[in-house]
Amino acid sequence: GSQAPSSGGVSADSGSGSAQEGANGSLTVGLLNPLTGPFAALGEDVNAGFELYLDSKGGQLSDYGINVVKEDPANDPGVATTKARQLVQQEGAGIVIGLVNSGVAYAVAPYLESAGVPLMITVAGADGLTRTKGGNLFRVSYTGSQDTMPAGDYVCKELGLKTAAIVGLDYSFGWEASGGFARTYEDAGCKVVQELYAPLATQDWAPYVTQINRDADVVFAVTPGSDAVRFLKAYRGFGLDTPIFAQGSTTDEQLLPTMGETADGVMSSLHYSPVIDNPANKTFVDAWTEKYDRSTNQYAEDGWAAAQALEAALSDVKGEPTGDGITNAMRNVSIDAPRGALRFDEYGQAIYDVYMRKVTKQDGKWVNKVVDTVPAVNQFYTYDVDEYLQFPPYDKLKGTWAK
Amino acid sequence: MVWLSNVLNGLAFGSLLFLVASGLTITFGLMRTINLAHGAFYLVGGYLAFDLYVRTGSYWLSLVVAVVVTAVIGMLVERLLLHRLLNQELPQIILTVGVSLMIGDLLLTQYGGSPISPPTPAGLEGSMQLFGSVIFPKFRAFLIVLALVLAALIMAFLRFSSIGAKVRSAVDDQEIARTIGIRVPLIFLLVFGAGTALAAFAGVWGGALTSLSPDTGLDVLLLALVVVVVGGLGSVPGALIAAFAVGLLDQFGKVLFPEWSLFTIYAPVALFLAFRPNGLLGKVESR
Amino acid sequence: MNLPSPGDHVKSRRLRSAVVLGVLLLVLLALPFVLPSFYLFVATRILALGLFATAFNIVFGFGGMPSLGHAAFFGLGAYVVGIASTRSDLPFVVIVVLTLVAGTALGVVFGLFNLRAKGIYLLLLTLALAQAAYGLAFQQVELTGGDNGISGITREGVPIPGSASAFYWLALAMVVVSLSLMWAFMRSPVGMAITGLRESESRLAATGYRVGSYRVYAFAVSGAFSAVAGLLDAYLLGSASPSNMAFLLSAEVMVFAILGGAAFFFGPFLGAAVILSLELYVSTLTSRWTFVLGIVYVLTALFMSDGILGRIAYLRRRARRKTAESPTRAAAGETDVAVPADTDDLVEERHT
Amino acid sequence: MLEIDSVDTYYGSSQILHGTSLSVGEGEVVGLLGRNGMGKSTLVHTVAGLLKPRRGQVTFRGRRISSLAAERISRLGMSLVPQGHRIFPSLTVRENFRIASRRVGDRDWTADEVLEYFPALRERWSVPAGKLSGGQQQMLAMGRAMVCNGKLMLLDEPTEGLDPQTVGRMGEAIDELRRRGTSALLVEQKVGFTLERVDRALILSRGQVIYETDRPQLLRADTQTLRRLIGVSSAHEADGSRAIADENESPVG
Amino acid sequence: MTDMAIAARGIDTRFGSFLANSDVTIEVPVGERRVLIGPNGAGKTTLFNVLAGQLRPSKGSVEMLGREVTRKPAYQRARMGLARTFQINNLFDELTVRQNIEITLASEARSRRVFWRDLGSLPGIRARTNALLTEWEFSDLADWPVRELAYGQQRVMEIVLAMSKQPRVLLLDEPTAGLAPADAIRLTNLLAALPRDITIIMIEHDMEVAFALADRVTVLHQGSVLAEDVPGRVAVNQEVLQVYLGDMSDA
Ligand SMILES: Nc1ncnc2c1ncn2[C@@H]1O[C@H](COP(=O)(O)OP(=O)(O)OP(=O)(O)O)[C@@H](O)[C@H]1O
Ligand SMILES: Nc1ncnc2c1ncn2[C@@H]1O[C@H](COP(=O)(O)OP(=O)(O)OP(=O)(O)O)[C@@H](O)[C@H]1O
Ligand SMILES: [Mg+2]
Ligand SMILES: [Mg+2]
Repeated sequence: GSQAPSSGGVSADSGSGSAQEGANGSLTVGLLNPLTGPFAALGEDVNAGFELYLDSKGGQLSDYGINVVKEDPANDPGVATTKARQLVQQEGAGIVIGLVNSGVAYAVAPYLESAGVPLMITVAGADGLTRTKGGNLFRVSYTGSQDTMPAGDYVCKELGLKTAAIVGLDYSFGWEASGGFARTYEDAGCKVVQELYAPLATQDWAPYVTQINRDADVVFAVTPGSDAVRFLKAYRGFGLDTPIFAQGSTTDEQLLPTMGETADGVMSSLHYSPVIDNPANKTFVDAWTEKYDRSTNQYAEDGWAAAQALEAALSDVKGEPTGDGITNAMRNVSIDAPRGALRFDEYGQAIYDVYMRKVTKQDGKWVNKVVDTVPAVNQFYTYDVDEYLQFPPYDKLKGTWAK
Repeated sequence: MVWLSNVLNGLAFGSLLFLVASGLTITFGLMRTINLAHGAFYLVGGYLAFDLYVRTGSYWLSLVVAVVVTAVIGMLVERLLLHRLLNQELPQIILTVGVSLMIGDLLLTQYGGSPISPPTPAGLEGSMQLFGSVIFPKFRAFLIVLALVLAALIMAFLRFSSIGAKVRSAVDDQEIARTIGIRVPLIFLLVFGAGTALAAFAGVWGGALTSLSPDTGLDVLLLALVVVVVGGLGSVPGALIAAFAVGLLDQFGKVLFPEWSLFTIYAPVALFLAFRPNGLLGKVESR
Repeated sequence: MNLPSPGDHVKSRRLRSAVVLGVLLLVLLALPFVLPSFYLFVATRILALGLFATAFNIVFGFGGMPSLGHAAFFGLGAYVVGIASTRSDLPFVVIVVLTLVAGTALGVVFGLFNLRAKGIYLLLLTLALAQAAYGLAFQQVELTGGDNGISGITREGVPIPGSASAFYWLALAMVVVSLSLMWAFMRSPVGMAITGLRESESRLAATGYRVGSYRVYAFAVSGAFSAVAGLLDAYLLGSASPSNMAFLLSAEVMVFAILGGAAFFFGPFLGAAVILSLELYVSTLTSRWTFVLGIVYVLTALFMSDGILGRIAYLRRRARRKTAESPTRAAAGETDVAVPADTDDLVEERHT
Repeated sequence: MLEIDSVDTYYGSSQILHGTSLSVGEGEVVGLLGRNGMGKSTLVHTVAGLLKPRRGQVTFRGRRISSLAAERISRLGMSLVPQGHRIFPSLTVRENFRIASRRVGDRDWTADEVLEYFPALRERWSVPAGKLSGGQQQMLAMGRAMVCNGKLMLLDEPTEGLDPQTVGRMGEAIDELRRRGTSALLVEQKVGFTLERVDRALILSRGQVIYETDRPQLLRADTQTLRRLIGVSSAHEADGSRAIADENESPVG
Repeated sequence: MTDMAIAARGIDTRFGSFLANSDVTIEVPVGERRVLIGPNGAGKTTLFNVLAGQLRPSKGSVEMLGREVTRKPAYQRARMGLARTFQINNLFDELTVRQNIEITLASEARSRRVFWRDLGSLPGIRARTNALLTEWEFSDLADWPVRELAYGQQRVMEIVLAMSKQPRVLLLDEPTAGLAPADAIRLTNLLAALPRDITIIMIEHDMEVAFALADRVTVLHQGSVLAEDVPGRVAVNQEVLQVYLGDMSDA
């Protein structure tokens, strides 16, 4: 059966219909999310989340008519830069929302900065994207290490698992997420005993799975996307039984139905779970399940929250929604998103609650049950900002934790 | 004992590579038809079988139907499109890239971008103990056997039927092949069908070993290309040896030099081909 | 001695080609005055990738060596810019020279690896080399920024920085110069010998050419100009990343060449322009643009296997002949054969 | 057996055959001579179905074949010895025979019989044909056509590159073919060799048959005109080789 | 001995277990016309490949114009003045007749590495090409791809290319095969008229041509030299008649 969102189709006039005009004016929003390639499922969900919120508001946010234009960055910085320019220069986008691949985000951001158009990132996770104050870049989604730093503390102190083996994907997100975990884990007095990094899209995980140190108390995994499926399959196939704690994307709701049994009991940390119990999430989940026959997930929520944040910013903008106007308003945004309270720090990075979750079967479905919450986590966690910024970046620390 | 488990894993992964490559040794090695849509047919087989399995619950029925349907699709592609491009390698490249783009996109719209994980057939789940300490999944052990059996079958077929020679004759000189009465279009149709059937077959098993998503087609295609070419075009034993070699290289490379994981296949392959430009068992192109 | 001169029709043909090229150049020069800035950006990108495709074709269409690893050169050029311009303030000219040197050097490496491999083996060998280069770019994080690439490449140091039009003109100038150099190169003895590689290496050797050297020359020259294309692209986009080295780009440049006409000097450039425009256009119409692209590829292969220029040359020949019936060759897939005497240089210069 | 009726064949825009007509009767061996580039191979390819005539008809055993695919024509009983070493280089000698051999009746050629004529091939039985010497390839091309067991044999310069002894064997093979009732169209440059064993001889020039002589004339050795037409004087024409003579005599080409 | 154009001594050439040349010694003084005959498969072409550098012998040595060249590849021997034709046509098929000749002419030391000038504009090349085209009656076909020439015309092209560089040693592998008798005669006369300082080694099955041209004849049989002598004596050598002419020997 079809699992894909039925949105998509003709991009130019999908979403809320063409040429929306609200009482306060109108704004063209460029959605720059992948619709093809390995991240298509993520991009589709972000778009779907955004449009769902917009639809729930009748196509208007704070009385601004919103015109949505979607373009596909095709997972390629060259194409993405072209598309960003097209959105701004041809379609007149006043804000660009999206981006999954961090390399693409790095390539696109300087242009939007120079064009004075705000950029709201919804998935791309590189830590370094939100390290300059006062720019026009915002991110509702996580940084590579933001959601895993609380996990290090939690696994060491709360779960009492004293030694960890890290299994990560061998690229910047893998290093950052692992590094975030490793830093707080070791600072809490526990020990990383092994680090294994596998290339993206590793077809056969056996070489890595069989190397895992079986004496470790816990395996910390950063294997988002289809690698998660293959990793867990090999992990179970080779009969390993060390508990797994993962960066939340590894047990994303997009993957859970596919992973099934193999994900049973995997714990993870993330800023969202569909089973969070609050009114905003209820609204979101209800709207979503009415339209799609599958669970919400972080990507859909990122899209939804981005729309909410935009709405909040626009309510502060008086008159013509200029780039500067939106940027300035966005800095003060504080909303109740499905994930809980959300606001931005000086660097444009979202501050939100992080949830400790465990894959469990509920009513015949696999879900990420929330077992604990760490409130108001920012991208520097509990570290002093200035001190933190002196640390070498995590991608330089790869391989040093286990020493 | 660690090395034993590494060897077994390398062989198992190599077996999967051989399954994928077996279809390519036929279409690519024998027919010299550059079929860059092989990865797409792999996916079609895997997805179809998965879909059918979800609907019917019968593993083997799904397998057979998926393989047959994919073969028919492949034959349609051959007859309607590829056949006009016999011996024109460059247009073949474009055409098959085009076909795989289309198939990839259809799969994306039909099944979404999230990965699927076709089931392991009944009886092959779980793992077994070897020599006391080595745990090895049954399914992987079965794959090794399957690859060997398949290799033997294909070799026997090529040896005892003249169809392989007929195909190669048409590749050598299509005009003259026709003048000795070889029905080139028919033979190419059947052989291409066999190639896509093998791709689909590999898709079902490969999907169960790893997983499938619309973008795995490319990864699989590249690895299969490596195997076929390193083995020597058209040589089934060559492909088998190359598949195992690549599987072992991959396994040990990732264990011994994890820092260089992206090199462990391609750099040695480049070196190898620089010194043996006709692959392992490839024949020197005459003329 | 009675030096034979080219026949009058040849002269007029040359003249007409020169006029066509001149007009084309004028139009290209005037583009910034008429195009909105976005399309100027796209045009600049087409220049860069068109240059890449033309350079690629030295090895591919002329040398007969189907490289599936040319993105390595393009990416190398981009990284040279990325590293040099973000870590030093070398003048533009020096960066260009560095790029040429790096591209040539990598070309020599490719050439040496490919001294003997042919056809499909060469296809895979070049692919493997490029994948290894990709692996290096991906994993040498210190130097290349890993998967995040290098961003924030500015055009300081570039003559007249800042203005998009100025950069377009700069790119145009570099492309025109590069194309002229390659054109001249391909007509020189070395270039002709490279064409001879495609036809018969044993004949070439028996004639007194050292075959291996010419393979290396072909890769070196092609690599140098491919790297320049990468340089232009990096300056234009302001970033360099591993996807500049990815397999898909290598495959795409091959499609450019075939679609435009790999047998013609200008074919690949045309192919790049067509595909890039098409991608841009179709992707604004539908999010299923990969499907549409697939259809385009299939149609190209079926009906334009000699490329657009090949098709044009064929149609012209037919129109000129004015015999109503179509030529009949039973040999499957064989298209009409060219009799080079009667069409324009631009379209007709086969491999020279 | 074979009827070629005012056939026009083109390569692209250049016309090679201009209303060419000729026929080969049941059991007859017809020789076709002519200088290089006159269209002999083009004619042979047109008959074999590798080229389609733009005008005119080719009739074979009562069927119009000019629009049939080459493999259909072959299966009607036509076999071809192509010019220019067009064996299948990547197939072994054995495989070359194996894929060609077709049995239709009891007077068929088997590979063994063929090897009687060309024993050199036996020694190279499992070598890829591309590695054979030029002469061996020519023998293979002939042998391959023989085991096809057609009713009509198209021979395009079958003796090229053969040593004199093998030329002799080739002649015997052709004689034996005729004895078994196979018709043949023999394209040759070796005039003596041709005239020795054909029923009729024709000369093709610029795609047209410009001269024809029949068996009685050949027997009367009245072949002066013919020899003159292809530019050979009769003086040194004993064993099928050529003589040093004045080339300017030739009106052809 | 420096006055040998070609001296190959004790040549063995092995293909796997098959010995195509076995202890072949052939010494051809400068200016001689040597004809190589022998049954099909005797190893003549293989020997040519060894002499021209396409194959490296398993044993033995090759000298050319007084220099040891056994390990020198084909292109170096070509540069020393050796030219050859191929028994099986081997031309730049897609290129025109003119381009085939131009590339061949440009292989001279002073042109070969030129990458900044048009090939046709190099001194002498266009003129010499035109002269060759006229001499060999290819002017009308100059702009045709050689693939589209008739077989016999391609055979002539083989010879044109070999002769165009004014070689000092010319290896011709069955140059008259496939030529119409008239052209074969013309070619033979032409070869006979070549200056005597060009050494010619020629493989030929046509006895008329062979004996008309040869100073000496070498007979190869099953990979070894069976006889070497002046034509008159080879023609009556019983052993040669036996293996080479077979039942045709009475002719
Ligand atoms: N593939 C081709 N494309 C275009 N023209 C061709 C092609 N093949 C042959 N021709 C032309 O057709 C004419 C006749 O060629 P054909 O091969 O039929 O001659 P032929 O009589 O067999 O000569 P030969 O004795 O040399 O074999 C020649 O002028 C030749 O140039
Ligand atoms: N590359 C090869 N591999 C294996 N055998 C070969 C190879 N080349 C030649 N031979 C064999 O070596 C022998 C000599 O071949 P060669 O081509 O030298 O003969 P030739 O004297 O030129 O004969 P012809 O008169 O038929 O041209 C033949 O039996 C041939 O089959
Ligand atoms: Mg002919
Ligand atoms: Mg020979």
